[in-house]
Amino acid sequence: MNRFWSIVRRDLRLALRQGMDSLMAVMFFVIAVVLFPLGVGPEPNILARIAAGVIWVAALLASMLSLERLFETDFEDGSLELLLLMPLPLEAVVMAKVTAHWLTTGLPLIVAAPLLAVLMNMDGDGFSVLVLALILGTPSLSLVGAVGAALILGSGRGGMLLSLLVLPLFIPVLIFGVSAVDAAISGFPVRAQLLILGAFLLAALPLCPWTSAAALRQALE
Amino acid sequence: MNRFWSIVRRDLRLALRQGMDSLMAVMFFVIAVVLFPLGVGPEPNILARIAAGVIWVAALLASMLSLERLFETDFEDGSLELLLLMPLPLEAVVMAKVTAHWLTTGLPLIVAAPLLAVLMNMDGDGFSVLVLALILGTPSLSLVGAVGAALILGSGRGGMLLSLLVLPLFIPVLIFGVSAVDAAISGFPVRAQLLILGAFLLAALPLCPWTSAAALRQALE
Amino acid sequence: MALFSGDDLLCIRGERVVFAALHFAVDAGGALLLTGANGSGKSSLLRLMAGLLAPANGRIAWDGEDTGEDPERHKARMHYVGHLDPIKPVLTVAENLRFWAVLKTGNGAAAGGALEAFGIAHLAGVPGRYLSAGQKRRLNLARLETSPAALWLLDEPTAGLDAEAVAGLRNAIARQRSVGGMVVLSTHAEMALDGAEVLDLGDFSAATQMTPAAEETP
Amino acid sequence: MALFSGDDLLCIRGERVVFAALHFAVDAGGALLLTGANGSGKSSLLRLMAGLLAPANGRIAWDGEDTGEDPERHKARMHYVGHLDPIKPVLTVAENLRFWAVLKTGNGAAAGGALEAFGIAHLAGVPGRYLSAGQKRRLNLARLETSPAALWLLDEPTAGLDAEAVAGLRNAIARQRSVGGMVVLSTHAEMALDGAEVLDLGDFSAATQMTPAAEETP
Amino acid sequence: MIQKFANPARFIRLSQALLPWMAGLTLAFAAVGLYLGLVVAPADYQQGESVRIMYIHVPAAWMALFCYTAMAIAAAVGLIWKHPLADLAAKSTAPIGAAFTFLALFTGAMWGKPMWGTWWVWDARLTSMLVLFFLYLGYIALVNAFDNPARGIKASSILVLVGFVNVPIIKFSVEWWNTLHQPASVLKIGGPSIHPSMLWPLLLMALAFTTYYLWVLLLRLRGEIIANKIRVLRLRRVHGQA
Ligand code: HEM
Ligand SMILES: Nc1ncnc2c1ncn2[C@@H]1O[C@H](COP(=O)(O)OP(=O)(O)OP(=O)(O)O)[C@@H](O)[C@H]1O
Ligand SMILES: Nc1ncnc2c1ncn2[C@@H]1O[C@H](COP(=O)(O)OP(=O)(O)OP(=O)(O)O)[C@@H](O)[C@H]1O
Ligand SMILES: [Mg+2]
Ligand SMILES: [Mg+2]
Repeated sequence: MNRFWSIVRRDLRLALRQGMDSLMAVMFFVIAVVLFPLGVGPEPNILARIAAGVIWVAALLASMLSLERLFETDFEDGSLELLLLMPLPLEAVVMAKVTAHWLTTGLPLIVAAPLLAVLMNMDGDGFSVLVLALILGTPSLSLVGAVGAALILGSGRGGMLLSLLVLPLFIPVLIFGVSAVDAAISGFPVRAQLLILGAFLLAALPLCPWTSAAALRQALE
Repeated sequence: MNRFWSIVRRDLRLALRQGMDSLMAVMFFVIAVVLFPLGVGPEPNILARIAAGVIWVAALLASMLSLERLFETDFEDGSLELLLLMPLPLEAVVMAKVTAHWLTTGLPLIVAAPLLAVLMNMDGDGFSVLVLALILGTPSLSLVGAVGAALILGSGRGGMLLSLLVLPLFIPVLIFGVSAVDAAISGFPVRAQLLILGAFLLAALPLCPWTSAAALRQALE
Repeated sequence: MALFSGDDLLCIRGERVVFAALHFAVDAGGALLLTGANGSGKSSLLRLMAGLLAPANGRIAWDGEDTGEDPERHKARMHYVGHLDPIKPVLTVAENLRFWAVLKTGNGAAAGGALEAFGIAHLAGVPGRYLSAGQKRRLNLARLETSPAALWLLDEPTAGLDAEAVAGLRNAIARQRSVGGMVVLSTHAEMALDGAEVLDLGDFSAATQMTPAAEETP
Repeated sequence: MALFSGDDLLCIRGERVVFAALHFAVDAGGALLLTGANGSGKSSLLRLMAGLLAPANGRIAWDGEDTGEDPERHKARMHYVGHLDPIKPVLTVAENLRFWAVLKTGNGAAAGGALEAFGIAHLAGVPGRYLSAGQKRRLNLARLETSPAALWLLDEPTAGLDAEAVAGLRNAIARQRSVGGMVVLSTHAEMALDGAEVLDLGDFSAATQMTPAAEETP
Repeated sequence: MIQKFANPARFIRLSQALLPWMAGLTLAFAAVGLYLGLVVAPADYQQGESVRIMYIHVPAAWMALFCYTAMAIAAAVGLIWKHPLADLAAKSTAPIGAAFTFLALFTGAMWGKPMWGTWWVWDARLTSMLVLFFLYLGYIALVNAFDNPARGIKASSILVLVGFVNVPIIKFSVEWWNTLHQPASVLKIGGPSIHPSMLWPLLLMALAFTTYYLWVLLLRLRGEIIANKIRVLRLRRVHGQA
């Protein structure tokens, strides 16, 4: 456990020292959402209608982009092969890095979301469910994305390739995330959607670190 | 000129040999657009209403992402500092790399755009203007993006930082690009918007390579 | 019987046989020097020994037991120094070293003395990005001193080091061997280590040997 | 008067003075060997000479004229080999070399012979990704033979090379000097070059000199 | 048994014998199927002649799903038993599957224009088919992304398994999403009961598509094996080992 937390602490420290790394995902999130009123036009009812969808899509893209470097810098400077040779399971290393990643990007995203909901004119009833759904959904995005980040290591392609691999897998989270918010706005119950998001998370929690570790071992051959 | 084309040829060859590098930007473009119906819902009239905006925003994001590696691999393996030491102006090197980049990503994007317009249920009157606006707009995106790509070199941040620098600069292209399409659909003249897009391009053509070159010199200090 | 040994090893990289039918054996307190021309497979052999690569054929054993069987134990008794220096530019020298020490041993107490041993104690507070090529190498080598390990695997450890640092490394290796540790290292420079066995990878290159495995890989 | 010279050079990197009040001079056919401990500033000096870094003080001159005044001309008369090997994994060895030759001279005719000189002619059709560390270095050095240049700047050119390749490099340097070319190189290994001047960077390190710049940088 | 077929040389010989059969069967099934479908079968009273698109569209859609399953199985075999031929089979299937998926999408769109008055609607089945197409593209991109072909195959084998777990989840979520927003009434397709005069050509075309898949798969596998051999020989020569 000591080893696990020392990796989490290191990654947090790296994120904080490297200027505004953690802020950057949020800023991308904000800018991507703000592009829509500019592209689509300012009519409030249209914006309100598409608000939940746009916020979730932007969250997907922001997670995806920030995941790109999850293992890459460690791979390039030889840290990753050394981590593999340390006396703790590679799955734990992956879990530690995903934890740090979520703390530095997922969490700020959740904090910023209500603000963007206001910008997009979203109905007030959706706010709390939006935040809840993001709390359940973003860790799944980080976990699934970690698999993609491990698979592309060494290809030298980065974001482009990652998006192709990972975005289709994000679709269920997107759909249930949006539908929870839409249901809340229309006054329907949201329990089912939130439960499904939670179930995704529970399934991803053991499966994804295991798959990522397998992919990392491949990459270091 | 011989030197200029030899860089263009090399970059094209790299893109083609590296599997489907040039196709990847298009694929991201397509997937990003497809996420919107999934997020916003399938009603055809809503989709048609936001189609031009969504397509342009996705084109912005796709250019931005593909620009991330414009100089990076050359920076990392020492090619860039050697290019700086070759007997041709660094501005010409930048122009050559931007040309190759646009041929491998901007062009395929333009070809794919009408297809996405169909998926998004866009009114048929907008198609030809969408393509025209993209032809004028995407080279500007590549040029402006090159400045951002040069600025982020060595920061180890990649896409995240680039998007912050570059997306705000893309906004004028977005606004006039969308408004040209919207005008065409509503039956208004589109000359003014297209002229403005052309003017951006003419301004970016000398300014951006010069600025990028300055940024590259900084990065290599 | 030798403590650390490899039997009939076959290494395939990039769809090509790098070396075949290679044997090695190191005893407690022993040293093995890997030599050979560029591309002969020194780095590849060290990665096999570390468990980063799996041999296409043959086995690597510790005390008679296959190292692949209990990789966690093999990891715990080994220090590996590769071509790359795993140093974060934004962490200070001391923080960089401490991180690896904690991961290896569970606590990072010994980090200070290790910097001393490689002459970079005065850089302890300097961020990694300000280090020159040789200073990075020294910091990477300092990991060796943070915790005892029975086996050291060093890939061209002297690359980029100045004479003083090479002497420091030679001392460290002598200390390691005097307490019964083993050292395997690759080098192009002449490195006089008393009683070290030399393994020339050129002797096992596939040029001289045609194995069936090479023909069957699709 | 020396053909290539530096006067009273001050180099600041990472907000720290690396060396100060450094002078150097190389004549036609001459060689300058940069030595010094890790971090003493060998690479930094070579980058200054190439024009990749600007000196914080002092000037570098060619035939009495400041090299910064006409950088294009300075670039045309120089070959620089840095720490990194600019080799694309998907291009073949021949394509990699030809690209740089075309950029340097406008056409790439001489590429074949250059591979010969560094013993990698048989690798001409191999993609860069299959090369080992030393093979990459040889390919990088082969650029030197694709076109004549009055000045060679080599940063630890022997790193990772085996004995045969080092001999090839020494020959190339001798040829270059025999036609009146100059060579500046940094190295940790002993490299016997007849009549080479040695510049020990340790003599100019800021440890012995306290400049105001060092104190004022925050 | 597995070892027997793992030997590429033996596989080359075996496939040599199988190839003419596959080609012949494909042509025969397709000829009869097309004749029955385009000439003998009646036009639909509602859809008119455009119903004949079905004889391409439906088998293509079936094969799209079949190929992904085959890829997942081959990938699992390749990862678990390190079977080189299985790895190559997964790699060789991907472009064929992607082509079938594209064909299903394309013929579907061609059909949709006369039937629904639009090329595309965001219906659950259509959408999940589009996502499947992306999964294929992702696989192909990853397989080709690496300098080292072996690494590309291993990484993409993991990807296809992850994707395979996700396909049912995606399908289910898309269906849920779709029914939430829009009634399915517009998209009611035909009916479950189908007249034998239409069933026969459909089945024959499905058989033709299957044998076509096997035919092309064999061709591609042979190509891959030979390309690998050439690469190995060239490398060996180049490194002075021949
Ligand atoms: C791009 C648009 C379309 C796509 C992606 C698509 C996709 C599919 C798929 C995946 C299947 C196989 C489903 C299964 O066997 O479980 C299928 C079957 C079928 N499709 Fe389409 N389709 C499209 C358009 C159409 C249109 C416009 C029609 C006609 C109105 C149509 C009629 C059929 C029929 C009759 C079947 C067989 C139904 C069955 O086996 O139960 N499709 N399609
Ligand atoms: N990642 C890789 N993928 C494929 N082939 C590789 C890889 N790394 C090295 N090789 C090949 O394996 C062979 C052995 O390489 P290795 O790095 O082990 O040599 P080496 O003896 O360490 O050489 P050097 O002295 O140049 O460091 C080389 O011929 C090289 O082409
Ligand atoms: N990019 C950089 N930014 C800031 N400082 C740097 C940078 N690179 C090197 N330095 C610092 O400049 C000093 C000189 O570094 P340089 O790389 O020139 O040394 P060197 O003599 O080449 O050493 P080595 O033998 O280890 O290669 C070092 O103390 C180092 O800390
Ligand atoms: Mg090596
Ligand atoms: Mg140096």
